[in-house]
Amino acid sequence: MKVQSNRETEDSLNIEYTDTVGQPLCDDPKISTRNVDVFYADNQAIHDVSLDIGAHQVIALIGPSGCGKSTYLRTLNRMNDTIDICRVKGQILLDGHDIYQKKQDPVLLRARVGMVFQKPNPFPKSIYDNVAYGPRIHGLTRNKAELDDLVEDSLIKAGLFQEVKDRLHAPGTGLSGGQQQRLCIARTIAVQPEVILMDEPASALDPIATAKIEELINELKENFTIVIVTHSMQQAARVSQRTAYFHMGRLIEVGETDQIFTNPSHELTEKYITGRFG
Amino acid sequence: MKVQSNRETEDSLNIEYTDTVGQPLCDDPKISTRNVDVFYADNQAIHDVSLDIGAHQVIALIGPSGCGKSTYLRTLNRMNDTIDICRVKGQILLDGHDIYQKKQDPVLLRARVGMVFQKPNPFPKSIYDNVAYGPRIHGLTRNKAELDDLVEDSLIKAGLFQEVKDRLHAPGTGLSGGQQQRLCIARTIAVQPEVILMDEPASALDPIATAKIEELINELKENFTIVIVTHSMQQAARVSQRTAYFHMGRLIEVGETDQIFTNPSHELTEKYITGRFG
Amino acid sequence: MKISLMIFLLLIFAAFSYFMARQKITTAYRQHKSKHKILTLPKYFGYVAALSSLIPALLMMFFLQMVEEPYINHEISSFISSSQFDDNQDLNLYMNEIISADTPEKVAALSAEKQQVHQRYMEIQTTTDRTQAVIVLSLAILLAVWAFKKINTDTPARRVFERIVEGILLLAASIAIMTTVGIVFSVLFESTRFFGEVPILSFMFGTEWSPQTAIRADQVGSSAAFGAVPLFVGTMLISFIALLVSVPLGLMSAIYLSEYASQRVRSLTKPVLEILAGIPTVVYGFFAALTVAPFIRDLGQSMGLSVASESALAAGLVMGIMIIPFVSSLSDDVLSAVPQSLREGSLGLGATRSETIIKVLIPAALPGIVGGVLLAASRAIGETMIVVMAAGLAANLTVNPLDAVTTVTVQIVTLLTGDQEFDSAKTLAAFALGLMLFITTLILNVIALHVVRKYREQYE
Amino acid sequence: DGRDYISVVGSSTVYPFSTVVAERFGKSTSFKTPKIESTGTGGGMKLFCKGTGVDTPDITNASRRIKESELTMCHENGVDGVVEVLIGYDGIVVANDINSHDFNLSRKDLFLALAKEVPTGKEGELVANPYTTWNEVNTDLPAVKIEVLGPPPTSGTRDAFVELAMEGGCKAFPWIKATKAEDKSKYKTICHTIREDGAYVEAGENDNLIIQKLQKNPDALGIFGFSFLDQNADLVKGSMVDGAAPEFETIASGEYPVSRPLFFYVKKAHVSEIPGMQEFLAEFTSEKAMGEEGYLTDKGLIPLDEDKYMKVKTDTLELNNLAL
Amino acid sequence: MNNTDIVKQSLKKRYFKERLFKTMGMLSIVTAILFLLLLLTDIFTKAWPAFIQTRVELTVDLNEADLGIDAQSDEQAIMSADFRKPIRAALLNTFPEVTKRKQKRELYSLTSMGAEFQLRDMVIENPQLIGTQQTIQFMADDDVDAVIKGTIDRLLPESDRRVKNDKLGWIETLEASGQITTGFNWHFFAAGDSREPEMAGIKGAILGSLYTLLVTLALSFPVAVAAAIYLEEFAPKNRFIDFIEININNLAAVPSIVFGLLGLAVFINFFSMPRSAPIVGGIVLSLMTLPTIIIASRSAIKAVPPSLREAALGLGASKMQSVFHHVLPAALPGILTGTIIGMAQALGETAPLLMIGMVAFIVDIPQSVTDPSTVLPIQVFLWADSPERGFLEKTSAAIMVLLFFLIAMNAIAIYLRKKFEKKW
Ligand SMILES: Nc1ncnc2c1ncn2[C@@H]1O[C@H](COP(=O)(O)OP(=O)(O)OP(=O)(O)O)[C@@H](O)[C@H]1O
Ligand SMILES: Nc1ncnc2c1ncn2[C@@H]1O[C@H](COP(=O)(O)OP(=O)(O)OP(=O)(O)O)[C@@H](O)[C@H]1O
Ligand SMILES: [Mg+2]
Ligand SMILES: [Mg+2]
Ligand SMILES: O=P([O-])([O-])[O-]
Repeated sequence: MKVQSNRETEDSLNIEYTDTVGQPLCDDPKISTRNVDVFYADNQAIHDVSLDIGAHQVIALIGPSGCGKSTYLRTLNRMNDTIDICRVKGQILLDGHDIYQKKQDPVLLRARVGMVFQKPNPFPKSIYDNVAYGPRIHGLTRNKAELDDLVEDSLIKAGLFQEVKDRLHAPGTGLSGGQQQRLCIARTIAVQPEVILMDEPASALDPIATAKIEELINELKENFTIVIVTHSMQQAARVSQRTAYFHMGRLIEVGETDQIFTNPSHELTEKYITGRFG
Repeated sequence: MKVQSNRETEDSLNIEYTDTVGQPLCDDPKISTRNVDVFYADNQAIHDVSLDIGAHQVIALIGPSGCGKSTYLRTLNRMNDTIDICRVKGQILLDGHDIYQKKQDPVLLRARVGMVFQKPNPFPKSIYDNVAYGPRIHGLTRNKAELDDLVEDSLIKAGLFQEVKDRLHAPGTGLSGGQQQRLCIARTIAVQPEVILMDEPASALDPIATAKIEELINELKENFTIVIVTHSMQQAARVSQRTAYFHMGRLIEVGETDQIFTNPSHELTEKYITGRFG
Repeated sequence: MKISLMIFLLLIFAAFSYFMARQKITTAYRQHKSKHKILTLPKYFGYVAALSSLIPALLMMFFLQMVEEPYINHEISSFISSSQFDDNQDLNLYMNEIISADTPEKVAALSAEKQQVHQRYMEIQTTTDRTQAVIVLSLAILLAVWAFKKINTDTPARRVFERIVEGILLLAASIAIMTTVGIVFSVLFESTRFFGEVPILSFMFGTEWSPQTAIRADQVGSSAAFGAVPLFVGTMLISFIALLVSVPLGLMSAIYLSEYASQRVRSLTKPVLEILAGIPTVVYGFFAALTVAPFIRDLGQSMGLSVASESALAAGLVMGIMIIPFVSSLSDDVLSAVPQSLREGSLGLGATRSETIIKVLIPAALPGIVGGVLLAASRAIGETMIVVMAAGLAANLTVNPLDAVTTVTVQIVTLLTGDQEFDSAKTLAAFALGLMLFITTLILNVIALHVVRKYREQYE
Repeated sequence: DGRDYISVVGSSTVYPFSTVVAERFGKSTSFKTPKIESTGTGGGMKLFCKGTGVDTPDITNASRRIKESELTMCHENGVDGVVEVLIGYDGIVVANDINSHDFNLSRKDLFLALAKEVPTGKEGELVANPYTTWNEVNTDLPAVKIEVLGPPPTSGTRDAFVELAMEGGCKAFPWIKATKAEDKSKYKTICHTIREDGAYVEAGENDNLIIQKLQKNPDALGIFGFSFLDQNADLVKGSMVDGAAPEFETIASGEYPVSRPLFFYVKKAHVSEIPGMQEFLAEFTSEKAMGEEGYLTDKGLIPLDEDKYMKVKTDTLELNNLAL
Repeated sequence: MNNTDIVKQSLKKRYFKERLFKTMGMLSIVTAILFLLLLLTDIFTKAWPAFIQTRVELTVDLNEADLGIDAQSDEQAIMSADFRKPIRAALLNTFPEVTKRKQKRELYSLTSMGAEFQLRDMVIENPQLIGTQQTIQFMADDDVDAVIKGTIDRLLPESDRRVKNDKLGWIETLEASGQITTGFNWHFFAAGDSREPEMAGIKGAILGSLYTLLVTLALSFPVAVAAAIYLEEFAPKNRFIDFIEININNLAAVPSIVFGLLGLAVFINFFSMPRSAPIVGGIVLSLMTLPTIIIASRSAIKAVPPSLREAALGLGASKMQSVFHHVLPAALPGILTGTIIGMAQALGETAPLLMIGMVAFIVDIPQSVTDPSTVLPIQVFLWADSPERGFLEKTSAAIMVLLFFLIAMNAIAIYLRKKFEKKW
């Protein structure tokens, strides 16, 4: 690893942005976004991003703090709706259907596109109730036995079942940070979404917990499409197939993860990867 | 950069800890810590750390989240006193005097060992009053003119003066994140401490603001002794002369920054540096 | 039919249509089951079906209930040769015994004439009851059937249901407005009459309050002056004294509790202090009048001051004690809510705790503290009993705390409960005072809100 | 549902008497105990005259006679038959702490001590009341500060006190008495206006509080109802007025000059319709309640003399209409 | 001089100020608590005699001829019998020397006016008593009670004493023969108001307060919580909402008597609801407490971490679901705090109830929210205003009951709050 201690000055970062470098589109998109702009009141946070998210893949979004990774992620299941001042322009298609059209019910959308947050946020309920919450509000099971199965299944998939099987009715908030985050993932899986969005899911966790989450992501990609935001390039490298680099609200470069990390095409990407800032 | 996607399992990380690798002690220590243990109630957060902090140097503390970097840092100016359940054992000497002895006054100590926090925390007062706060409470200046000079001087040193000179009496909370953090540094400098402790001072900032803070640290080391906690190895590499690697409350390895990043001696340090976790 | 029975039936109906609608949707789901599609829960269809019959039926029931009485009255009076009663009041008086007669013995005890009316009354009662029941229940059934037919899997049931709930929530929030309207409505009429007798300007700016008008008709009034200024000044004086006591004591208590005391002391002391706010004001009144006021008088006299036995000071001091919890509890909450980072920032610069509190925490918590003080001030302005008992009723225009003064609320109470005739200027003045106080606090509130908002904008 | 209890509103002065009757009535008959609200005479009249019907009161208590304007309002609202019942008198006493000075006052003393303006030696001239101690008013009185705790201008007690005591003293000045014929309103203003410079303290209508305040302040005098003096004879003592001590007998005989009549008013239309009305009226006007040795006198009510009592009793039971 | 020295020099003074400041804080709390203790001791010392009841033991002859009834008489007949006779006879038997009319009156007043009703109720319960002799403990008159409790000083000269020598002599004779006993005053908790101090009870007022507060709670809690939820979670930003906010804040400052005027004009006159009824009192008080609960609930809802809402939304819960399933339970402790403050205020309030007819003499115990009734603070107010000295101790006792009510209410709320408090 090369250590650089000389710094570019601010000005040298002000490069004229052109189109995104790399292959933002792909053959088998689960979600396609086209010319997406996002505004917070008058402040534009995302500029003209077009990107496809391939089915059954893990795509990592990286970039310096404040570049708009979270904002972009949250447009994908309309979590931005909860912010009054936030407006979204452009097209976002899930399986070819525009999710921003009037008729689309955001509630159903979010059941299909689940989300895991940076800070583990279990409900102050039992472990069981945490996982059962989604299936219950959506009526996914017909009886208690089915629900039990679904909960167990989700916990197994999230790699948590062994650790908690004896205390399913203990509060979810009593788990360790890493366990809590896996609980949140289990909770998301239980709704059987098609896509899972993860916003820095391991940033608050210690290395061992992080390792478990990453293992889990590797397993989940069999069944789900996963979009993960991370500030750790190492993590992006370990878990993703594709990587997208954002800078100041623009999508600078997209490509195969290996390629991005070993041979970035855009100057900004390279600077970020080699640790000259961030 | 080498991309690694294979992971060690949890067990392989459970290494028997021996003594710290490298040179924890140095010739001209400003602060020496010996066999420091820190407990939160019954929970030991720092185990037997002995480390010297050389005068007019920047030393970086790195390590995975929760490893005790902040805890250790806060023992150096007794900020831990504010946490009821926190107990400190061992010796911490500032210029050879034990700062934890009864006679030592924490107020005086903190005037000598200043602190900058992770999240910028300007007081809800004007910029001027923020910087003048320390000098005023300690009675460092004799009259308004002297105070004006001191405030200006501190703002210049913190590289903020140009940006705010026309609105010294505007609220400090109205500045941008990076500016706020520099204001906090100016505020700390104004008391003319001998040591400055910085806990992830740039983690909430964008790359440009980060760059400015790092430049500032480079300049400050002429006059001050600086201890900086960071989660960014790149940043540690850029600003520090020595680096200490913590893991689960223990000090694993200390050494010249170049050496640590290019040629770590301890297995754990290497794993961390090469991005196998964290 | 009894209202309670009707409501019970309607609820059963609602429950029934809930189950029907739910069943229909569940069946429909099962028929074209698509495993991966997320569907609206059947229970929401049930709710919608139930509410769409329940709400209109209830409204209809209340409407019918409202017209029932006039209708029965009309029927009865036409039965008893209508000329007998001038108005409904007499009729309802006449009917009192008849309505009360719910046992055969009581009926037998009625006069012969009343027994006839009783019989007729029972007949009318029965028919109206039946008609009502038929209308309401058939409406409920009709709507339930309609809703059941109409509902299908495409109905956005959850959204409809949530709209209804949101409407109910909005209604709850609007009660504040209705209350305000109600208050204005209940004092406006009398106030206008008062201003017909006493010019509004001389009321608002008059400096003499001395309603010594005659009470009895054969008397001629002595002096009568309705200048509200002394009352408002008195209110302000007493409230000011009260705040002078409660703000420092409350704030210092809050500081001690939130910054110095251990968690245990805090969790114990806080509720204990809150008892102060719950003690009935009569108790404070006696204490102020019999212990504090004589003490102050004797103390003053021993120092050669002339102190009224009923001094504003005594009332203010005791009132100040009473409102301590408003300041202490609320300030304690906001002080604890000041981010730890500010505390650490200050301590990290070498400030002592008290310096941190005075120079950083209090300024940061100021909006909340001001809120608590405002609430305490509102309480002080509205307090009556302590002033009546300890400060008397003399409307002196003075700011000397050793003199006797009176307050707006005290005058409102004494004017409203006195012996004077109810359309005399004295009674009407109470309403005018109420209105003026309402407007004053409204203005103060708007100002306070703006000040706090400004402050927030500046520092957040 | 119908109302099966009697509803009474009105004066707080009559309340202690009215409630005694109500309680006995409730306990000794099968009717419910009447509900008696203490709203003040004026408030009571307002409710009473609002109309007839079960949601209006049947009876209102009054510590003064009904006013013509009030009666008119009653009529306008359809309350036609109103029966007036005079139940007795309430002595108004001037008292101070039992261990303090004895006061032997005249009405003139009271007038001079409490009027806003007092006559000078010269005829027709008035000055703002200059007296600060009692002996300035009358050299026979003790040399203590004038401080009188009394009811506010909204109170009937105050009104009666002004009329009986103050005006009585006022008339002692011939030229003032003479103005009555010429300029009635000037006369009233002179005689009825109480000083507002702090010597007269408006102390609310809680008489117990006044008594307790007198104990804390031995120099002060207090004005309140006789029943409170009766009950607290060990704490306060009544001043003589015009040579008469405030005692049961002197008040009843009229020797003690300051007392006022107490009334209640009945809605005739309600008597036959509200259960128990007739019986309640009978109980109230019975010998054992209102009579010379009735239980109301135990509570401090000064009874009517025999003739008046008989007239009141028959008027009430025959429901004779009030005529003003 | 270097910085460290400057700081060192300033330290002594600064630490003095620090100690001063801390001491001031402590003193403030101590002052407030001392004051509270002072008030409470005052109340307790005045109140305790109210819990003791003096009784006079007499042997009465329930003579059929005197009473004009026999064991077969129906209730109506027993009701109208004169039970004063046997009691008076018993008293005269004990003190045969009393012959003068006036003296007799004095003698008869040794027992309470309620004694005859006490006897009557016994006989109604058991008509077999007629024709027998019974030894019964009758309630003593308030004067006797006062002498026994020492409230009336026997050593005072007769002229300054309310109970004169004759009566005192009788009392002492009865005392000597063991016919005067004292015991816990259960009657105080079992009876309604009375104009005789010894017969006055607090039960009516307790139930009245209970009904009134139940109405208040039932109305203000759901409405306030609903309003708070709407304003925090659903309200759009517009002028109408601003107007609602200003109104809520202003209502918090409206003097309580004005709410009474509102109750009178709107609920009694306009909607013709019954006067003096807990239902109207409850509505008026709930309007008065609404702003307090709304303001507290809003800050509690605001304090729920947004992560909880996002978690629910992220799973596909609707906004309404996230609020009712997660936000509300999490905010409940804070909402309860606001409720308790508001209810405490409502419990002690008199002024608004004055206007709606609850300041009244009501003997019958209220059975429902539409029956006429008073509440505890009004009972305190009425008793404090009564001429009879015996009411002094009753007043304090009623205040004690009120405080007990308050503390019990607080305790329930604090318990609930603890129960709902969850850490995350
Ligand atoms: N609720 C909001 N209101 C206004 N501006 C916002 C809001 N959320 C984010 N922004 C702004 O939008 C821009 C993008 O923010 P975003 O949170 O998407 O960055 P990010 O890439 O996720 O950063 P980080 O790595 O720090 O999470 C930033 O400038 C931020 O200040
Ligand atoms: N106030 C506290 N009370 C109890 N435990 C604490 C407290 N602060 C920290 N700890 C514990 O002490 C250990 C060290 O925490 P510390 O904050 O020093 O870690 P860190 O290295 O600074 O991590 P990060 O990079 O996330 O800031 C952790 O296990 C943490 O849970
Ligand atoms: Mg982000
Ligand atoms: Mg840290
Ligand atoms: O209550 P009063 O009308 O008799 O003063």
